[in-house]
Amino acid sequence: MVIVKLFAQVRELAGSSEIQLELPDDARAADIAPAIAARFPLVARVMPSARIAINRAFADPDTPIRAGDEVAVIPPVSGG
Amino acid sequence: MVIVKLFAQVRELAGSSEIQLELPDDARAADIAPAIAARFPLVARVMPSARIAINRAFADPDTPIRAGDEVAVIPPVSGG
Amino acid sequence: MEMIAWVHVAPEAIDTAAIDRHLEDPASGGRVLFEGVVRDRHHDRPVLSLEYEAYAEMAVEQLRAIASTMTARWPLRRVAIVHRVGQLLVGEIAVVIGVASPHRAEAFEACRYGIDAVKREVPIWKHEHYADGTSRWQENDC
Amino acid sequence: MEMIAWVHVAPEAIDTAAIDRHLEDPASGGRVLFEGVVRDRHHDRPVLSLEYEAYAEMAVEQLRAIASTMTARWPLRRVAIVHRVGQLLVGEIAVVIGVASPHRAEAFEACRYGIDAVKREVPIWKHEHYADGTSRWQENDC
Repeated sequence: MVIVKLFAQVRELAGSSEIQLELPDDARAADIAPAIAARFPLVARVMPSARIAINRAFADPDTPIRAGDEVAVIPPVSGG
Repeated sequence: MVIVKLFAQVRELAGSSEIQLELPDDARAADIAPAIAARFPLVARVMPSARIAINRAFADPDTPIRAGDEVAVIPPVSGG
Repeated sequence: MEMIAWVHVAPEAIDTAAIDRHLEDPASGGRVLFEGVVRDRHHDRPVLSLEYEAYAEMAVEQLRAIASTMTARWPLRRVAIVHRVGQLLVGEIAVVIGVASPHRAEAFEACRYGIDAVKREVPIWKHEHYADGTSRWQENDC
Repeated sequence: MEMIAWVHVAPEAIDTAAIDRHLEDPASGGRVLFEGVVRDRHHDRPVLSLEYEAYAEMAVEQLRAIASTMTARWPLRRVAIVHRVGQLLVGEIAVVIGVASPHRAEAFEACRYGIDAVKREVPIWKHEHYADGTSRWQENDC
């Protein structure tokens, strides 16, 4: 089980700033978006433009997710 | 007769911040440097790198000098 | 050796005097600063107010990484990157990138790189409230 | 319509807060500032102090012309160019170019143009005094 942090419009659409996902042991960053979309249909349309961060760094799609990792969904940023 | 303002190393080499030059009636900006060099031999070597300003704007060599014009010698600048 | 890079993310008004002090360095002839300010409109829509939301822990790490890239790529003596979060009013400063360098060309290039990287790589989101009562999460196009 | 460009040449310490106030504009999302600071060395020679001499009347007119070129060439909302003259100490600010614009790319380009033009076209001269007792009139190579 992985805790995933949500921000901005993803957080609003999901109605929560943190969700728990059940993922297989060999899950990778690319598995996060479909798992969220399955549980939160409203969020599905914004996931294609979001990036995944693992342990506070942007992750490649094939980066493995390990127990205890800090996982976050990063929708398009607008700082500056 | 024209009053010419001098600055920085030109002023120091001439020993004055203003000099008076006798110039012909049809004098142009290009006539300033040789007239100064003739009267102030120490200044001669720095005149080739200097620009002439007439009425607070950089002048072309053939810009005429009229009575009452504000003429200045502008050695290489180093502001900023 | 003094600290070269200073990064900060916080809800308080940005302390520009502290940034100036951080950039002070007798060997640097040029300082370039970019200040991003809350505008009164987005395209043609009047903006009343906005909030910046941040993934603060990651934002700080991303700012540190940007500052490290800047000091590695250009011969800089000082870098400061400060981003404000929370509610801001029109005219308030949201972000400052400051660079001190012996030569000005490097200072301009590095500062420009810095703000572009902040707008691309730092998990901070702007939520704008418009005069017509609507609001929107913005996205940087860069 | 508020005054867009403000130029100033004077011996007093540069009032950076006044420059910030001049650049305030609700339609400008970005401000870029260049600050030129007295360095502690020229190449390898330690600099103790220096003076800036100016042909003040022409310097102000040249600054006005530079500011006009900047506002004609880029869509700027505010420009400030302030140059100090007289004796300065290491670390003091000699010149500030500030630009406010709706978009940052223009602000960076215009500010860079401004400082380059100041160094090339404004009748101001720097006389440096070195630790070994000598002094020299500098020349910008630009």
